[in-house]
Amino acid sequence: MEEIVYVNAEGKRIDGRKLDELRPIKIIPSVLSRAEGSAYIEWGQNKALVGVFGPREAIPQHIQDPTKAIVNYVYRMATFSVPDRKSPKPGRREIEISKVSGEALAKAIFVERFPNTTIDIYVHIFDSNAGTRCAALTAASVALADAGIPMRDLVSACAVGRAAGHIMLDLCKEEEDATDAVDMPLAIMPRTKEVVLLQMDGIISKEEWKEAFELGLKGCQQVYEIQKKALKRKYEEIAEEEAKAIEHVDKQLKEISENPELLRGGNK
Amino acid sequence: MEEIVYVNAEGKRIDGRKLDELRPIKIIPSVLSRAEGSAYIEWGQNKALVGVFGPREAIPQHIQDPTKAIVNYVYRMATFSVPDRKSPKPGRREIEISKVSGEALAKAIFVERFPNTTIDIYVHIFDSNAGTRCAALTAASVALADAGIPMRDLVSACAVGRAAGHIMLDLCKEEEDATDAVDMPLAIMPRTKEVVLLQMDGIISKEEWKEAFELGLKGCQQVYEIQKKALKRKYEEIAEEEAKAIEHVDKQLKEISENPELLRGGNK
Amino acid sequence: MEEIVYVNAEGKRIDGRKLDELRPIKIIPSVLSRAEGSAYIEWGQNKALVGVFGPREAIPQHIQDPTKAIVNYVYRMATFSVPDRKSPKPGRREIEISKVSGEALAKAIFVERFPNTTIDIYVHIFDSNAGTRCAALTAASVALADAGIPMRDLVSACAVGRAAGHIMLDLCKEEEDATDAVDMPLAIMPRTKEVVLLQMDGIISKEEWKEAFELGLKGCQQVYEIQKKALKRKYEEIAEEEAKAIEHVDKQLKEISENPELLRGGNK
Amino acid sequence: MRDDILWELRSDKVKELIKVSQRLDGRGLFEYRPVQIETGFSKNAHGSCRIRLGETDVIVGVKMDIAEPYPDSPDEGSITVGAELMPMASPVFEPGPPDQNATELARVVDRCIRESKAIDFKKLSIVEGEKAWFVFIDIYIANDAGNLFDASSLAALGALLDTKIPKLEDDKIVKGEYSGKLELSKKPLLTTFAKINGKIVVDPATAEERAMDARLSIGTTEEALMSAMQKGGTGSFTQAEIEQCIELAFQKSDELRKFFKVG
Amino acid sequence: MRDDILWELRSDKVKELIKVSQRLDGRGLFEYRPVQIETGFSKNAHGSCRIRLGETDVIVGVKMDIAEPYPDSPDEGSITVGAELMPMASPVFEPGPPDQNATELARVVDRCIRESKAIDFKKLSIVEGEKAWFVFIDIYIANDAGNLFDASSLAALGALLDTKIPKLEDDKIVKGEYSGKLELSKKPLLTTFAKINGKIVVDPATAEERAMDARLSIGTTEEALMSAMQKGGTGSFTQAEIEQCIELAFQKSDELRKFFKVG
Amino acid sequence: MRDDILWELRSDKVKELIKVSQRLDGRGLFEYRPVQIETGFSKNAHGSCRIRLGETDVIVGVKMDIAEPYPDSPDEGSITVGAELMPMASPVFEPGPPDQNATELARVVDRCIRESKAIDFKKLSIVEGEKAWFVFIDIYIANDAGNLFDASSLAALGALLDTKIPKLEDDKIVKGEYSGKLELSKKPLLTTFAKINGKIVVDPATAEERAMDARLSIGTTEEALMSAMQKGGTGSFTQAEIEQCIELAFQKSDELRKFFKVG
Repeated sequence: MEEIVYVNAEGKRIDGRKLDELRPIKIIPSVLSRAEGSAYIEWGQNKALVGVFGPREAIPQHIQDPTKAIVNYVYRMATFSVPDRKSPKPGRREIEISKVSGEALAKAIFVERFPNTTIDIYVHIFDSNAGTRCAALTAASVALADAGIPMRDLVSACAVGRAAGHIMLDLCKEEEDATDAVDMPLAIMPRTKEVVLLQMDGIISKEEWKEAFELGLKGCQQVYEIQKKALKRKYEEIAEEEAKAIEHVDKQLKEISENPELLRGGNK
Repeated sequence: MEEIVYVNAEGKRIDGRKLDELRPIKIIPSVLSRAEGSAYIEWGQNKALVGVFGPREAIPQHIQDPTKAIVNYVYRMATFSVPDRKSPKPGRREIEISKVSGEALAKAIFVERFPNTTIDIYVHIFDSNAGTRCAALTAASVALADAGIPMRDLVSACAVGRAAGHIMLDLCKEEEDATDAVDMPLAIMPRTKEVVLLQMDGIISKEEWKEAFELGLKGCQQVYEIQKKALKRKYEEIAEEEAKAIEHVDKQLKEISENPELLRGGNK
Repeated sequence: MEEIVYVNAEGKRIDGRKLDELRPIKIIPSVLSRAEGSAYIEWGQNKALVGVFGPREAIPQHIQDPTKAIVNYVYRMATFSVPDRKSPKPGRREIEISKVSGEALAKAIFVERFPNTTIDIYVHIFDSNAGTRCAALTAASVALADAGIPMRDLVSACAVGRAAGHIMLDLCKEEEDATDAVDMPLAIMPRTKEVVLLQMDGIISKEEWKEAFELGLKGCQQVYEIQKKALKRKYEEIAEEEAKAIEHVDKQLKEISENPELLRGGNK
Repeated sequence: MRDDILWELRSDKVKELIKVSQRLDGRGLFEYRPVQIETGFSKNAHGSCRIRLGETDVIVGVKMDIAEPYPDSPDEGSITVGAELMPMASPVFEPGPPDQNATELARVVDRCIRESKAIDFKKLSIVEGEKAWFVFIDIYIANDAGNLFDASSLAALGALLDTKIPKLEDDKIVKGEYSGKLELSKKPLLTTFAKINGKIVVDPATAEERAMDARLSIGTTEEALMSAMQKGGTGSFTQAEIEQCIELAFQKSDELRKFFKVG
Repeated sequence: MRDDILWELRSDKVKELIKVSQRLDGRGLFEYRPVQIETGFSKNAHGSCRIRLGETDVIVGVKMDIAEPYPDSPDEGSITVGAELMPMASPVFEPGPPDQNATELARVVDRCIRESKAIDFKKLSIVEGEKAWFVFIDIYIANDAGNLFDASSLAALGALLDTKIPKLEDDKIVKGEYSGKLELSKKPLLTTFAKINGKIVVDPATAEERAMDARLSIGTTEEALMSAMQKGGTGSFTQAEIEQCIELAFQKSDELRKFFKVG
Repeated sequence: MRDDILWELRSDKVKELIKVSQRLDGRGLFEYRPVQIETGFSKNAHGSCRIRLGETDVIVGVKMDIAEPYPDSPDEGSITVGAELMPMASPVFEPGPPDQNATELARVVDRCIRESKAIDFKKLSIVEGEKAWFVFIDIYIANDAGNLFDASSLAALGALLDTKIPKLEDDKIVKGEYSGKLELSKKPLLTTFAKINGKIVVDPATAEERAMDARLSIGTTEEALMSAMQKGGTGSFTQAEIEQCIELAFQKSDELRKFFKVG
């Protein structure tokens, strides 16, 4: 195998990014009409869809929690989303990611307001290149907002790690495969910087860890801005539509006031 | 491989049948004592048993339909019923056949009379040689009648298709394996000729399809006669038994009227 | 393969035992704090843990029996408890043993006193060398007593069989693998000698069977004594602890009676 | 539900009658219900048999297949028995994978045949350590009117006696051609007893199974040897009762064996 | 629940409108909803396509893999179609293995493609009797706004037209390199009709599916041949209705086919 | 149910006490419960260990098996960790396949060992691209009195230190004979913290787990390196808290490591 240059003389990574640079991220809320909230995310090559339902009655009854809503997060990957075809059955990795992601969101949602219910968050990855759990969690948080579920804050996620001795943000697959790779998925509630998701694998010293962690926090803040922009855009669109609707009504009212017979005709 | 003559000079097929001829069919209702209705069918080499239960309360409650009975049709094949040993687990083919067969029968049953219930129809194939879904559906309809479940009409099924350019009724396995084979399972309610099951695979023109379809309708009508005969035979047997019972009572009454002391003795 | 001497000139078996001798058995009740009753058993190389829960409400409701408690016995083997790694999924052997063992205990438990409940007995084998079902059943019976579940009698189990023409008690793996091996797991309620578990495989005459059966009964009686000793030891420990507690209270009472101001101080 | 109450009443009647050594259907205590045997039931099977034992209806099919021998017996094939309590067979059976009852049934039938050594597993070897015949015996219960153990054991024996070994070419199966019959050196059969109110009966029907405390199945061969025993149910047996059952098992199985002509 | 009542009301409205040959969304009876096609949706797939049919949203990915051919066709590869009704797609879908509906969907799409012979299975052979290409076509329903059959069939066709065959070296896949495109000799597509109150409409939306008595899907090719038919639902069709649907299927599928440029 | 209320009360007490930096069982905030280690628990295992951490009882067994290496690492073996929360271990565990909690437990123990590189996967290779050792590490929870992560990690390490490699002859395992010990170059261990009412404690017992907001497990080696981290629970941690946990993890794991003599 020929040697890979993870960071070149100009400080650029394999895909041309700087060490503290995220891959391009695109988030679109409200993409699925049957779900109560939804979002689509592209994060580098990663592509995911999220659909949210609830709070709705938890069934069967014996799983209900009388003190709060259950956050049911289901992370799954399409068979063709990885280099080798994945079995359609959920694997152990998918089960673990579902658990820790659900726990991360549960901190942000006002679950105590919806006893005996379940909030179902279904996530599907359609293309992948490292960092899917962070992309999914980021999109899920936007989908929850889209569903109008009350939250303390958004949850913003991104991975940070090490390749070839360099601490870097948002590793791509080739970087994750470096022999000394460390991968640390991280998610926070950006307003308070509370850490709601933290996993790490790879061998690392305390000092390097701290460097990585702090870079990760910065990454999450950038993700937060992108999430807010996506939601804002959506609200503006809604506002625009509403404005148009109001304009339309105004116009009709004006017509009526100018031609009162129209109204009378309608009343007959 | 040597060439197969699908239709010979005399217009006879591999197994000696004419193009519009069904294989021999034998139906026996009421063969299982624990089921509420049942039937056994032999259709060529195909052998199937059907057991019917219900209408009975649908469990668990949340599957109940307050407007009608659920028709639950379960088609399964024995491991040894096919040339290679089949896995005991139900395959996708069995699941699909169960769905379309249940839908076909639901049209014939007065399901709206039995809200919140399930009508369970269990079908098992013990030997097979093409056409098992039609044999099973035909037998299931007789088993439903045997269970006394009110129906608009029987459902009569048979397959029709093409092999080696010939449109023919009720294909056997070798005919189904012809390179140009078309197979079209069909089921109707014979009194109205309404089509309640229709599937087709193979590549066919509109004109050939029409020819096949009309031959299929004729086949279903023949199947209908066989079903009615089987049920009639059963009712005659029951009637015969009843007649015997009446005769026995008459005889006893006569004895009593001739020997009134018998009655007095019994009253003491 | 070199020939194995199953019984040597001095009448000793492969592992030095006599024909009617059990392997060493050690039973410790009350080993698991979260279970309502428990026991640990070592029987030769066999090692098993048993945890008991109940009587507790049977869930879902439709499995409840209004006339008695359901005895739910779950026998399982650890993946590493056998020479080749066992699949973590329960096999057919484990399912069958669970059934017959649960039926054996159901006879001993006063199940009719606990309608609509389930008594769950979970058994796990961590090391094995023939005879695990008997070891497990023996330990389960002690765990039930530990849980305070009322029983007609303990259930005492041991296997008996034949190897190389000799009827012998409590076969080890090598003996079970003899070409003429017969294995007969047996469990009784020792006070009445009622047989509550009996299985047998291997080919045997009536006469040899009788010899084996009677030897088995003797083995079960020995197991009974070991079970009783284990429970007695436990009750003595409890009694000892209670004695200490009483002594402590007595001491305190004495102090109080000698220094009444202590009590008044407490009342203020 | 109504069905359930009916069986409850019948079961009470069974317990009444047994006190005066009578059975609900008028049989003697040690009398089997009528047996009907139909071999060659399925042409796609390599051997098959349908048995009616009274109203109990069981279909068994055999498929021979080639697989790698187990590492600890490289020169042997084997048998595999499966059983399915089909939902048509009783209002209480449900679709799905085999439950405890089906598993027990399959395993007891398996042991009765396997341990009798009626089939010489060494004769099933094709290439040592590589290929051997495995005999898949699948039991389908179509109607459960009681005593599935004996009915299944009869049908399994019938199917095995009907079994043809597929022809091999280059150690591969030639479909539809056969090289001979599967050899059975003896006819192992189960005989099942129910203990009802302290009395022993053979071949229990449904109402009797509901009334019984315990069940005992004994596998025997024509050489007066036993190959399997299985106690079932939540009741118990005394030594004397078991010894009585053993005596009867030899007698009754010899009677049943006559249904199968000498192989 | 509220969702359910809304759909109930919409479905009632559908039945009302159809009496005067009108549809809830103003479409003509034989008019499809707008179609949006995005091929190459997933780079990890060997071929992929996302289809929006109105609000119905379906993603199909194809993976080519090497496996041993079936014994009865040693010189052929094959296709395998799977479908998942993802729980995000509808409030009523639940996570878990494919149910009856997903199984039917996958199998009908499979037959439409397979029987059209658009893919020559013999060309998928690599080494006779040893290795052949198997084409895994996996359908994911992301939003169910009705007519999953046609949306899935469109997405499957789009994904197949996008499919590249991985490069082989010593009969093993070289990751990330391709030796060419998968050949498709024709463009099989399903056209699905709903019968509502005795009237036929094409491309039923959700409210129409709730209102319909029966469904008929017809697989066609550009050569005016049919490759598959599937009736669904608890209603029935008359011969005349079926013949009408066949005529329309040829017309409508030709329109849909124009979305895909000549391969 | 009664059990549930008791734990509820204990959990309330835990939250009370922690305000004054006290624990229910009198331990210091950063004090482990007593550890008992029994290696060689199962002779049929290639390595095994039973750990009692307070009343928490965990048994781990190791089996070495030969399999084909993964295509992307043809000269390496690997490890596989499984975990079962046995129903005897707690009134709330149910029989069945591993749930989310068991899956997380197994995967975190796996990463702690794997990423530490304590086992050199290349040394597990037997024939490149064909055969390598796979180390199956199976965790059984017999009694759950809290902190399953650390107890499982201790038991897994104990079992691995006890593991013998089966002898090979012609690349096949010779049963019951061994060619040496499995090499472990370091002793990776998890240290788990609970955050209760804003305070951090180590080695949480059951009542503390019920009272905690969040959990943090840190895998460390004796070289003051971390190999794994996992946050659990629906609460959160601040950076300062995490840094405190890291410091403590190095200290506490060094103490625990002393239970295992130098390999």
